[in-house]
Amino acid sequence: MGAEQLFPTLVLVGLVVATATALIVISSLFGPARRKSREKFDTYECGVQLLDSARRRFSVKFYLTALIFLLFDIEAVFLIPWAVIYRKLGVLGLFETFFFIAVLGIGLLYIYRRGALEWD
Amino acid sequence: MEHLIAEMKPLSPVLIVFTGALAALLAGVFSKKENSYALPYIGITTVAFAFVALLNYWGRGMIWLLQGAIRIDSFGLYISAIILIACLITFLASIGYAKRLGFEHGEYISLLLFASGGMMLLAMSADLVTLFLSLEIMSISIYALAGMARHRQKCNEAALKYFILGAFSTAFLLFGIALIYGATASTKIHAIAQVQGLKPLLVAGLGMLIVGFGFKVGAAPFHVWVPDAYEGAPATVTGFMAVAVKAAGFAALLRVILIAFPGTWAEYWWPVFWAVALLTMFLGNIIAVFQKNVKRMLAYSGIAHTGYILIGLVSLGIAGSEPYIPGMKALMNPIAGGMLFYLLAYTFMTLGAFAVISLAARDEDDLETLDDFSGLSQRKPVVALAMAVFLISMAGVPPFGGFIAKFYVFKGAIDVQGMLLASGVKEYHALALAILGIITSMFSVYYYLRVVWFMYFREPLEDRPSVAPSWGLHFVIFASSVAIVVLGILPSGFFSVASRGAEALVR
Amino acid sequence: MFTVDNCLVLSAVLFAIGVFGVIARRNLLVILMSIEVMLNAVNLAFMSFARQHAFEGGNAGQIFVLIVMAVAAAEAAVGLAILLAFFRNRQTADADEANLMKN
Amino acid sequence: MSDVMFVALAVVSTASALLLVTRRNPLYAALCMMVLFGTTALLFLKLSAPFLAAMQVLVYGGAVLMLFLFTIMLLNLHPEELGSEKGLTFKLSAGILSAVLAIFLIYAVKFSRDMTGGSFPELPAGSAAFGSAESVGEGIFDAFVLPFELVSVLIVAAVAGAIVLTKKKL
Repeated sequence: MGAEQLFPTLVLVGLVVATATALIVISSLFGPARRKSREKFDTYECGVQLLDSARRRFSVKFYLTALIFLLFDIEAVFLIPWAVIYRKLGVLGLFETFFFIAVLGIGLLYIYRRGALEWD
Repeated sequence: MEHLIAEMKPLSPVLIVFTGALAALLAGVFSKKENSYALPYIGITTVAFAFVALLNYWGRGMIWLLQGAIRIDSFGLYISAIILIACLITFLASIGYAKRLGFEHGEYISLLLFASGGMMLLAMSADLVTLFLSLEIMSISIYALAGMARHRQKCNEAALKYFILGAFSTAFLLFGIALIYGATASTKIHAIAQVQGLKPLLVAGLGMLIVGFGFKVGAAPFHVWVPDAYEGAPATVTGFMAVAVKAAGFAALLRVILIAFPGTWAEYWWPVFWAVALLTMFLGNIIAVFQKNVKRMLAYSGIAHTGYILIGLVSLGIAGSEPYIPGMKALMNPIAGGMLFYLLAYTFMTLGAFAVISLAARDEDDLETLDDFSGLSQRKPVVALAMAVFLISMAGVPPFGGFIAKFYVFKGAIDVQGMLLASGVKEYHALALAILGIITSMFSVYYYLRVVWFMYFREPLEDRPSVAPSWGLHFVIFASSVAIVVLGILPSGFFSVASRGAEALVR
Repeated sequence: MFTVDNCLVLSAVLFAIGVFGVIARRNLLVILMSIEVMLNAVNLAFMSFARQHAFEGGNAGQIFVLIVMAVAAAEAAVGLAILLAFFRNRQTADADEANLMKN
Repeated sequence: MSDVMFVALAVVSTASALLLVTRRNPLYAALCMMVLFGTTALLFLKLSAPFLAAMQVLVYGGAVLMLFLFTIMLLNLHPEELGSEKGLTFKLSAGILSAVLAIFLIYAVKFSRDMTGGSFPELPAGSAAFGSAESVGEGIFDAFVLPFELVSVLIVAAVAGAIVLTKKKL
């Protein structure tokens, strides 16, 4: 499958981008003129006061979750080539893949016991 | 399936190490906290088993595995043995140390084993894909290990600097591999040698490869990460980093350079290494003179040692580029053997010295400033004596292993020079490098002996409470100093083993 | 235009831009991203060579690309972890603040 | 058509890489990185490797970019906390250095025209496709079994290292 066969998709993407851009441009050209006031840029335009800044440091737990996602992401990437030809590979391929998953499974077990899956 | 198992059998040392790493990881999270003192013993057992499996394949010739991805030969086994020894010494030395710095957990043991397994594979791989991947297993584990004592700012910094420059150099190495693959349509190291002709792509690839490996072994001008990473990392990790990473890096460098770019190719790479070796020796030795911190001083001296080992590579290159001179080829094996002997002697000296450094001076810090060392002979006479042995050996003073190692390396260069002159080639590069190497090692005597002087002729300072070292640390210091003495007095047996190891690369 | 050497030139240019980012910037996050740019450039070079050698040497090039992706992900994970540990103790993401060991 | 597309992709990827290394705010740099990874995926498509293009999006766009964005959010630096930048002379010399590197590499490529010149070889239509998941899988499970297994070891080592460095309570 070459890029040329994806030309229709490219046309579609182009159309979508063009439509979106056109809508924004047209509405800003013909819409009512916007007044630039401080309220307009507030988080809540209706006037509710902010309790705190949105710029707060997130907990490192998010990072640990992302890390676990990484584990499975790489697993998926390397299992796809196996999955499309597993019939041809037979038992040997199954064996090799089993080892691959087993090692990553030990990694998951480690993460679980370390408590990185618990939120508090 | 039997076929695959049979193929994997010669790889058992590496597989044992990786299995041990996974076991330590699980043992760390499944055991109670008060039992964590037992974790280093998992590592020690693993290394012992791997060593037995390794000896099983010594002297069995070359074994090709997995369609040429791995070549188990005497060279790979020799380097693997050095790495396992380094790993074992590190485990023993960290028995009390890890608890004091607060990283007595399964991950520490596990990452050390992962790194060792990666290094062993690196020394055995005959395919650039395997080589790169095992290099990365090693590097990523060591990045994390360098930052192990995560509450210490210096340790964070060490890991950060090591990581940024390490990843940077990996990218260079990778681009080099890409260019070599592009020029030869193969990633097999032995197939690359078959490609005839000088191709700009191949030259550029070789250049990038040298940059990448230069970073890993800490050769100037790619040494900038070494001082900070060595000083900031915990002392046991520093010792492991200094010895094992260097041995594995040299193994990969030697294998790629000598097998993929042999013969007349050497004309292109030896001048590069000549300049690198010279710069490395001078920078390392001269900057080391001005260091007040012994750990940092040892980092610069480690750079200098890289320079001495590179002398061997330059001699090999000069010898290889003049293959028509009779007798030149016969010189190559002793030179490579000398390099391997140097790596062995360096292992014991450096790990021993870092084991001494890991004795506490103050609560959490290592024994690292010169003041910490003053009067050590009164406080701990045996330790001070061992440290003196390590330092004098590093300075290359007889009768210790370091002297013999330097002797073999310099002798190789001078032999090559003699052979060149005997056949009428009037070029003095090898001789110049040997003489400059000897001159720079004169500088090194000063800064090594200064520490000895502090230990023996200074009064101990107040308020330096010392922690009683563990039995493991005592054992390491004792065994390393004995090994250094034995290497210095009876080198011939070890040298013949090292030459056997070098046979796989140059006959 | 769409030739092997032009693909390689593009990859070389991207690599050099990554090198510039690592050397010239002080923000650690940007430095790590620049390293990713370098690895990305290497992947492009591998892919061009793999396409050029489509009929020889097996599929080593494409597999190398896949492996570099895995390595890049692993490197990013450890690198960012080191950065977080550094930040926790220092409250900065400035590379030049890492200077405790300067003499 | 093919050439136009290539030039467009080359321009976009170079521009996004340049923007990446010059943005002060890491969040904008991460967005530039997303564009760069996307164009690289499209280049992979043009190089007849749809499988790797998909994996590029999955790994870089999924895992790596997300890790970076999470870290940026974790640190959440105020503009005044971004730290200072290096001086102009330093940047200029870094620029010259990397330009020299680029010229060296381009020189090596252009002087190997016997190997790299010309267009890519035609791929036979219909047969076992060059860049398909099948062909990559056949490569992995033939000569590259060991690297395949090693990837799992690498990922576990990386995860262990990352957790030990970041987790608050061990």
